[in-house]
Amino acid sequence: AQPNIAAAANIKFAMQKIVANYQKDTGNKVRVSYGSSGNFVSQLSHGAPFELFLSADEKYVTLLAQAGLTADSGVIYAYGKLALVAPNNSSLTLDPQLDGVKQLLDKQQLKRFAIANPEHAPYGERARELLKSKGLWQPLQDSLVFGENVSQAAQFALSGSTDGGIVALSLAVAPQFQQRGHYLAIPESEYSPIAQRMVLMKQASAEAKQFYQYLQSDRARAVFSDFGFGLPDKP
Amino acid sequence: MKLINPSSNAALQVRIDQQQGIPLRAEFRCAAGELLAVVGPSGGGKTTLLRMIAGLSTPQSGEIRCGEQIWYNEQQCLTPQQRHLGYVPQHFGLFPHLNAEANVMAALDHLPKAERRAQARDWLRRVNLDGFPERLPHQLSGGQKQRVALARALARNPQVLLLDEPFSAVDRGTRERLYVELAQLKAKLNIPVIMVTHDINEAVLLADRVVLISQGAMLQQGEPLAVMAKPHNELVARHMGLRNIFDARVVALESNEQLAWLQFGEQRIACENPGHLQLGMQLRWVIPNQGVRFNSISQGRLPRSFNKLQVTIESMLVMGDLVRIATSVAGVEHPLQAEVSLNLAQKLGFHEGMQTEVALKSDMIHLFRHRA
Amino acid sequence: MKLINPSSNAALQVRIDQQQGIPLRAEFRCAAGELLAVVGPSGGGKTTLLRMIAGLSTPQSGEIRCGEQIWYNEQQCLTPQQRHLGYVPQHFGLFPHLNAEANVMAALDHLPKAERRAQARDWLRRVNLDGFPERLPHQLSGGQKQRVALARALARNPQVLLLDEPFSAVDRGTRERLYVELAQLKAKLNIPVIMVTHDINEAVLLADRVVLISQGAMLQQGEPLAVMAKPHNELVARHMGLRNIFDARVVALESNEQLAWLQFGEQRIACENPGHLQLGMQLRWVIPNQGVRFNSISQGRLPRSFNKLQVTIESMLVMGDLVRIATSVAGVEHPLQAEVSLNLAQKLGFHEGMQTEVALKSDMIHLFRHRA
Amino acid sequence: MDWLSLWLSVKLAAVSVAILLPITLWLGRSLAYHQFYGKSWLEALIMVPLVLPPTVVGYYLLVGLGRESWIGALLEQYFDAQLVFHFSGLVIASIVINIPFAVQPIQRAFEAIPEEIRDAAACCGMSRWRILWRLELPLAWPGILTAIVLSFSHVLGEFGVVLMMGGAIEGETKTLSIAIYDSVQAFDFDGAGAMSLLLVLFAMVTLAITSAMSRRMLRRSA
Amino acid sequence: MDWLSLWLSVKLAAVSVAILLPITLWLGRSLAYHQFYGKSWLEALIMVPLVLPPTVVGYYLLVGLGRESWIGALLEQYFDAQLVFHFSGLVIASIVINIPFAVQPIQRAFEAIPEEIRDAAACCGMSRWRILWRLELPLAWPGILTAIVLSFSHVLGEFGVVLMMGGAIEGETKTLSIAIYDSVQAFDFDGAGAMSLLLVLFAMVTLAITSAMSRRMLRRSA
Ligand SMILES: Nc1ncnc2c1ncn2[C@@H]1O[C@H](COP(=O)(O)OP(=O)(O)OP(=O)(O)O)[C@@H](O)[C@H]1O
Ligand SMILES: Nc1ncnc2c1ncn2[C@@H]1O[C@H](COP(=O)(O)OP(=O)(O)OP(=O)(O)O)[C@@H](O)[C@H]1O
Ligand code: MOO
Ligand SMILES: [Mg+2]
Ligand SMILES: [Mg+2]
Repeated sequence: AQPNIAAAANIKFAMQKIVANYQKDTGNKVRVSYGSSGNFVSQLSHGAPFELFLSADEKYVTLLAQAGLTADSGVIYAYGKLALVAPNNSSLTLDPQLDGVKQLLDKQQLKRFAIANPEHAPYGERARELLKSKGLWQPLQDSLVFGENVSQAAQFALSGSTDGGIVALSLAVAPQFQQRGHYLAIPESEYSPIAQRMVLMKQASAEAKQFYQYLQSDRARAVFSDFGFGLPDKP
Repeated sequence: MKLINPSSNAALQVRIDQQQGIPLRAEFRCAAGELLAVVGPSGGGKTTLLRMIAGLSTPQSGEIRCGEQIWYNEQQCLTPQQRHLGYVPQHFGLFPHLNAEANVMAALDHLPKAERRAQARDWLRRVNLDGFPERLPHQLSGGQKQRVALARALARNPQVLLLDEPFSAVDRGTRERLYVELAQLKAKLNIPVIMVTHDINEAVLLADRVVLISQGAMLQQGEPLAVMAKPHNELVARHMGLRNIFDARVVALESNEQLAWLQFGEQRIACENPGHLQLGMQLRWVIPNQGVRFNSISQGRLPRSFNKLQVTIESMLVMGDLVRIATSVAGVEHPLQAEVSLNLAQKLGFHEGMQTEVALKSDMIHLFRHRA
Repeated sequence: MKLINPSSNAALQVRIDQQQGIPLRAEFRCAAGELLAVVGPSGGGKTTLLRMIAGLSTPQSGEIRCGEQIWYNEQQCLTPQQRHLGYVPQHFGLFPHLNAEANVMAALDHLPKAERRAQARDWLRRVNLDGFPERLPHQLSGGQKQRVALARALARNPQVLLLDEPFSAVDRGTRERLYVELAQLKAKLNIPVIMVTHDINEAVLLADRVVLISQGAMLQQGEPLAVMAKPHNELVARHMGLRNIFDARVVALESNEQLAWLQFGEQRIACENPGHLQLGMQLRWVIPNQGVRFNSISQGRLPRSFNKLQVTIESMLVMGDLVRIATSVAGVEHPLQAEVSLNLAQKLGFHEGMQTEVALKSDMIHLFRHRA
Repeated sequence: MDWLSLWLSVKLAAVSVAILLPITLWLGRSLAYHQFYGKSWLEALIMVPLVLPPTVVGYYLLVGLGRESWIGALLEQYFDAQLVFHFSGLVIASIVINIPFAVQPIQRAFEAIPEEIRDAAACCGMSRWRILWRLELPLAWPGILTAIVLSFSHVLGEFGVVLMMGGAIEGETKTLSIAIYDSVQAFDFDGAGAMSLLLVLFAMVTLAITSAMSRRMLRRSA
Repeated sequence: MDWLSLWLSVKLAAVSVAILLPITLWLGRSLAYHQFYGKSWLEALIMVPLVLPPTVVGYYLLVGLGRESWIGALLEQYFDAQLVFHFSGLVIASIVINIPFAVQPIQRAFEAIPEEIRDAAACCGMSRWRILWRLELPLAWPGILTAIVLSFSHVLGEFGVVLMMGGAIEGETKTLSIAIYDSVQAFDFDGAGAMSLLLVLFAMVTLAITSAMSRRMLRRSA
C-alpha cells in the first residue's frame, strides 16, 4: 500500500520532484496530500490516516509530539527562507535592506504589500519580524494584505494588484512565479530562518519509514536546496 | 386498509351549531334516495355546510351521522376519506397536472388498475365529455371542468353525494341530460344527495326536500312547493323567488266561514283565517305567482275563493314565451307582479297603462306570523 | 400616459376567423347601449371569444374594432390596457392577496387617490356587498367573489363591458337586483355590453341581440325571440331550449293560401309554405313552446291557423307553478312536450295516460332548410 | 486533468443529493403544512449551516465526527469504520451543509399547493400516501427541482468543508474543488483553468438537460 | 470578540443583497415569463458560480478585477479606485456568487403566479409597473424572501471568495468568517467557537424575525 503523507503546501514543488525521483530510484510510490500545516495538525489529532507529516514549522510538530501522536520528535528536513518579491508591473526596487519599500512608502506610491498571515503562518510571522526590525511594520499597516498561507501571499504578490510582498524563497524560485514577477532572497542574517520539521506518526508503516529516510538522503537534500531551502547539518 | 364498509342506504343526519368564525346553525335529515336542495342567498353558509358534512372543516358542536355511523360529534371526527362521499366543490378542485381521465381515475382507487381507465372513460361519457380524456384542466372550458368534477365525484360509488352548484357552468342542454342522470343515479345508488343551488326551479324540479339557509341560519325546510306556498317569513318568501309581498290590515273576520277580510290599498281582499288574527291587526302577506290570475276573469264567473282587484299595467317584459307584468294597485306602494303566457297577453290585448282586473286566489294568500 | 381617450358610444365590431388551436369563427356587431348575449353549449368557444375581444389572446385573422379605433387586425393589436374595457372572467380572476375593496380599487387608477376608496365602497354597495370590504377573496363565498369581480369590471367606466357568466354563482334575489343595475348601467354608460350566459331566459330577458356559438362556429344571431321562433337549424333550436323537433313529409301544397300540409305520424298538420317545399319532401320542423296549446281547445272553436292533434299524456312534472307535460303522438317516436300552468292542468283534469287534444299554431311551425 | 477527482466529486454530489432529498422533502413539507410554536426559530436553525463559513462547519464536523468524539469512537470500536477522512464523512458533511438550500425551495413549493386540491383529494378517498405521490410531489416538482439543482451544484463546488475534514486523500476525499485549489496554490493556473472548465462544462450539460427535461415534463402535464 | 469583523460581515451581506435583489428579480422574472431558444443553457450558465469552488471563483475574480485586468486598470486610472482588497470587490464577488441562490427561487415564484391574475390585471387597465408592484411582487414574495434569506445567510458565511481576493484587511475585508478561520488556524478554538456562536445567534435572530414577520404579512393578506 502507498503510505499517505501530509506535506505543507510551501514545499510542493520540491516534493513533487523528490517523489518522482523516489519512484524512479526505488520503484515505490507514496501518496502526498498538500495543505496548510495548521489544518494537518487538527486533522492528525482527529485521526487523519497520514503516516508522515512534513510541517512548515517546528511548532506544529511539537504540538503533535506533546499529544503523543508521533513516533518521536522528528527531524528538521529544510530551512525556509524569505524572499522579497514584486510583480512585473511594480515600481518596487528589490534590495536586501528593504530600502525600496521604504522609498515607495515615502513617495506614498506603495498601495498594497502582501505577506502571509503572521497570526498563524510561520512565513508571515518571520515577515513581520523582519518588517519590525526594519521599522517598516507601523508605516506599512495600512498597506498590508494577508494571505491565509504563504502560497496565497505569493499569489497576491503576483496578482499585479499589490506592489510586492515577502514570501517563501522556495515559491519565488518556481518557474511559474518568475514568469510574472521577480524576487530577491533576503539574507538569512535579517531574520531567523524557519526550521521545517517532519515527523513519523505512531502508526507509520515500513514504507513510510523508508520514504522518511529517503527524504534525509543527499539526493533529496539536493532537491530542497535547488528549490531555495536551506539545509540542516547532516546528523 | 378500509376503515369502513360503505353501508349504503343510510340516511344522513346533520345537526350543526357554530357561533364563532362563520356562524352556522342547521339541523336536518336526508334519507337514502332523497335529494335535498340547499338554497339561500350568496354568502349564507351553504358551502360551509357542505364542507362540514364532507369533513373538510369541523363545526364547533353538533352531530353528523350517516346511518349508524357517527361522522362527527364532540368526541370523534372521521376524515373525509373515511366518510366515503362524493363531493363536487363549487370551484371544482380539479388536479391541475392530471388530465380529465386521470382526474376521474383518481377517485377509482378501490378498483383493480385494469378497470380504472375504462370506468373513467365511461363516466366521462355519461357527463357528455367523451372527446376530451387527454385534456388538462386548464385546456377545458368552465362547463367541461365542472363536468369532470361531477364525473369524479360520482365515480367512486359514494355513500353520500354532495354537490355545490354542480350545474352552474353547464349549458341548458347538457344540464337537462345531467338532471335525468342524477335522478336515475339517486334512485339506483339509493343514497342521500345534497345539492346546493341558486336556481329555485332546479330545486323544485329535482329536490324532494329543500333547506333554506340565510346568514348562517336555517330558516325553513320542507317540500319545495310547500315551502313556496307557506314560507315561515318574508325572508324565506323572498329567497324562494316570491315577489308579491305586501302590507295589509285586518278589517273583518267571518268566524263561521273561517274567512278574513284585509284592507289592501283602497280595496278589500278575502283570505283564509289562520286563527290568530285580530281586528285592526297590521300584517304582511304573500301570494305565490300561481295565485295571481288574469285569464277568464273578464267573464265575471269568479268563484267565491277569488278576489277581484283593479290594477293598472305598469310594465311588460317579454321573457321567452312568458310575459312578466308589473301592475300598480291603488293605494299600494309596491307593484303586484305576475307572469302570463305570451298567448294570453296578446289575446287580452295587454299594453302598458291599461286598466284591468286580476284575481287573487284567497286560499293561496299566506299570512306571515312574524314580521321579517 | 393614456394612449387613448376613451371615446364612448362606439360600437364594437368583431370578425374572427381561427382554424388552428381552438377553432372559432364569428362575426357580429354590438352597438353602444346594446346588450349582446353569447349563448351556446359548454366548450363552444364563448370564453375564447371574450378573451380575444379583451386582447388576452390573438385570433389568427379577422378584425376587432371599437368605433373608429382598430383593436386588432393583421397589422396591429392593442393591449388589453389600451382597449379600456371591463371584463368579468368566468373564474373571477380576483387578486388573492388584496381584499375586496382593494380589488375594486385596482381598477380605479385613473381617479385621484383620495377618491378611490369611496368609489370602491360605492361599487361594492351596488353589488350588494357592503359588509365585506376587508375580506380577502378566499374568505368570500362563491357568489361574493363573483360580485367583487363584477364591481371591479364596472368600476373603471369601461368603453366595452365583457361578462363571462357573471351571475352564475349569484342567488336569485341578488341576481334580479343586478339585472336591473346592469340594464341601467348599459343605458347610462351607453357602451356595448357582451355577456356570456347559459340561461336562455336570462338572455331573453336582458339581451337586445343574441349570438349562438357552438363548436367554434357562430350558428345564428338576431333578436332572442326571433332566433327562438326561426332557428336556422336543429342545433340552434336545441340550444335555444326548443324541444319539439320532429320529422315530417310534405303531402300537399296549397299554393294560393301559401299553406303546406305535412304528414306527422298518423295525422296531418298545416304550416306556412316558405316556398321551397316540394311534394314528398322529407324534412324536420320545430315549434316553440308557445305554439303548443292545451286551453280552449275542448270547445272546438279553433281558428283555421290551428292544427288539432290527438295526443296521450305520458308524464307530468310539476315545476313551481308550471307543469311540464310530455305527450305521445301516434306514429311519432319522440314525445311532444309542453308547459302549462298548474291552474290549467288542474282545471282540465290532466293525468298520466289521459287522451287529449293539443293545438299547434300553424304560423309558429318552423321548417328547417337543412338537416342539422 | 484529474479524472479521478471529477469522478469523486460527481459521486459525492449524486450520493449526497440522493440521501438529502427524502430528508428535506419530509422537513420542507412538515414546515409547510404545520404551524407550531417556535416555527420561526426552527426555520432559522435550519439556515445555520449556511451562515457559518464552510471551513468552520468542516472544523466542527471534524471534531464532532472524529476519533475523539463519541460518534467517532463508537464507530471505530464496533465497526472499525471512520467517518472523517472518508467518503462517507464527506457525504454527511455535504448533507448538513445543503439542508438549507434544499429545504427552503421545497417548503415554498408545498406551501403553494392550493388547499382546495388537497381537500378534493381527501374527498376522492385518496390515502395520504397516494395524495403525496400523485398530487403533492408532482405539483411541488419545480421547487423540488430547484432544491436538487442547488444542492447538486453546491456539492460539486463545495470546498471549505472538504478541505477541513477530508485531508485531500486521492480517490477518497480529494474532490475536484480541492484539486483545483491545489493547482492554484501551486501556480499551475493552466491546470486549474482546465479543471474549472471541465467542472463547468459537466455541470452545465447536466443542468441544461435537467431543466429542459423538467420543462418538457411540465409542459406535458400542466 | 471581533466586533469589527461582525459589523463588516453584516454590512457586506446587507449591501450585497440590496444590489443583488433588483438584478435577480429582473433575471428571474424574465426567465419565468419568456420562452426562448437556449433558455436551458442560460439557466445552466447562471448556476456556474455555484458549481465552481468559491476559492476558484475568488481567484478568477482576483485576476479579472485586479489591476492587470482592463476593468481594474480603468478604475485605477480614472477613479484611483481598486476593487480587489477592497470592500467593493467583496460586494461584487458576493453578488456573482449568490446569483444562482437568488434567481432560482425567484424564477419559480414568478412562474407560479396564475396567468389568470395577470390577465385580470391587464383588463383592469393596470400598467406593467403597477402590475409588477401591486401584484407580481407581493404574490412572488415567499420566493423572493427565500432568495433574500439564502443569499443573506450565504454572504454571512462566505469564506472562499473573500479569502482569495480580500487579503484579510481589518475593517475592510476581514469578515467574521475569515476571523474565525484565522482563530482556528492559530489554534484559538475558544475564540473561534465564541465568534461562530455570535454569528449563528445573529443570523438566527435576523432570520427568525424575518420569517415571523413575513408569515404575519402573508397571513394578513392571503
Ligand atoms: N375562510 C373564510 N374566513 C372567513 N369568512 C369566510 C371564509 N369563507 C367564507 N366566509 C364567509 O362565510 C359566509 C358563508 O360562506 P359560504 O361560502 O358558506 O357561502 P355560500 O352560501 O356558499 O355562498 P355562495 O352561494 O355565494 O357560494 C360568507 O359570508 C363568507 O364571506
Ligand atoms: N388552453 C387550451 N388549450 C386547448 N384547448 C382549449 C384551451 N382552453 C379551452 N380549450 C378548448 O376550447 C374549446 C372552447 O373553450 P371555451 O372556454 O371558449 O368554451 P366556452 O364556450 O366558454 O365553454 P363554457 O360554457 O363551458 O365555459 C373547448 O373545447 C375547450 O376544451
Ligand atoms: O506554511 Mo505557511 O504556507 O507559511 O502557512
Ligand atoms: Mg358557496
Ligand atoms: Mg367559458
